[in-house]
Amino acid sequence: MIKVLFFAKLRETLGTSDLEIDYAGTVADLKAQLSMRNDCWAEQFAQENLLCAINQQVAADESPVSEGDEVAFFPPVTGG
Amino acid sequence: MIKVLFFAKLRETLGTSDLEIDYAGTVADLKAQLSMRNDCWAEQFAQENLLCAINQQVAADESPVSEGDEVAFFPPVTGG
Amino acid sequence: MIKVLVQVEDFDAGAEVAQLRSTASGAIVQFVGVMRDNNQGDTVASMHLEHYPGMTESSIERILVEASERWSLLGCTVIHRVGTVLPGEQIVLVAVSAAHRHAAFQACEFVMDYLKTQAPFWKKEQLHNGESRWVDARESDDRAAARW
Amino acid sequence: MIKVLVQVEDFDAGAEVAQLRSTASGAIVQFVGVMRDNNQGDTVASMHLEHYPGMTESSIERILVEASERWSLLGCTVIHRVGTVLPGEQIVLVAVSAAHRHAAFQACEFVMDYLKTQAPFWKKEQLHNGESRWVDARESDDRAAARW
Repeated sequence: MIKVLFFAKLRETLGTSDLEIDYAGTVADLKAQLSMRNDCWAEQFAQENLLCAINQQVAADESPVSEGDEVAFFPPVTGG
Repeated sequence: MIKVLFFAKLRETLGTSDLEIDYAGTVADLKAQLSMRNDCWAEQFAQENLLCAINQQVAADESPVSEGDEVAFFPPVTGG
Repeated sequence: MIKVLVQVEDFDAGAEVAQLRSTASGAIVQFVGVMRDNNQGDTVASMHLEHYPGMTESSIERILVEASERWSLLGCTVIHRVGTVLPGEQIVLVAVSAAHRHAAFQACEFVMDYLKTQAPFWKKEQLHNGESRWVDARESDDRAAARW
Repeated sequence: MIKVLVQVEDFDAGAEVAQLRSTASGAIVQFVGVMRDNNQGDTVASMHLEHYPGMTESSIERILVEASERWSLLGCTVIHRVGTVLPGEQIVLVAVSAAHRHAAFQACEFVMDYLKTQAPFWKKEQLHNGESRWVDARESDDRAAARW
């Protein structure tokens, strides 16, 4: 199982803050899998500026996701 | 009469914080006149980095000094 | 000496500067970000700040370690609020102490630029007219961070 | 909104930032200069700051007017102490508020660089060994001011 978290506008649009799924593979393939849920998810995960972190470290599309990982997706940050 | 003020190390070395004299002319000539007092004054007013203000505005060697002016001499500043 | 706080409560900017003061410090530069009552021409009633607990703190710590490696710093404090913030209230504080002032100025601005572009915080504005909207990331912030 | 104080008393840096805060300000950058206990390898017991009453205040005001012309500022406060200052105590405060942070950082550093080279203040150090000496102007400060 991996934990997937969603933040900010992405969380609101998906109506989901987190989920647990069985997954192993790259971030890109995880996004492809999540996109298959419905059109809304597909649209969200097609966004070019969507950011990803694995275990709270910034990750890229080709980064590998392994059992037990915490994967987070979120829009560009706007703090400060 | 003009008022002449001395600050910081210059004031300490001359042993004088201010004096009143009859004077009209340039700053350079005022320095020459003050230098004639004794060797100590001559040495102090020969310093290239000595600064001058007339009526609290920065002045140069060629600036004119007139009746009633407040002329100040001081070393480079070290505040902040 | 690095200090990072992410908190709902307001903070005392003066107390943070006092804490960084020491006989060796010489220079303390502090930035305080204050919530403006206007954005993109609209009156903003309040703002909600969301963050990623854990990652937010560790990413700020990483920024501070990087700043400490680039400049000779004696201390660095970051406090960032989350939750609801009202116009005129403080949002963020970055305070840096160093022996010399230029290092303190540079490091403080560097940390702010990176906070704006790297730390996982998101702002949602509640407008005066009842609408609410997520604040978009600004290109000017990316350019500012890219300078370093 | 320009405020200049030359005073013997210490000051409350936090209160000055609070005073500059407004719903329009967005960014407040504050510099606090703290007396170091060491200079040129010697332990300093205390420092005496002399100034030129009248000219000091007007020259600082001129610096702040110039900063306001170069950057879009909402407020600027300078407090500089004179008389005796002890290691670890605050010497000078420069606080600038602006709508945007880069202007506030730039203006604050500009004012500090000019304070160091233009405002008539002179420091005399009392060393731990009983000697005292006037602090020499530093070339690095002239170079810093020349950047602007």
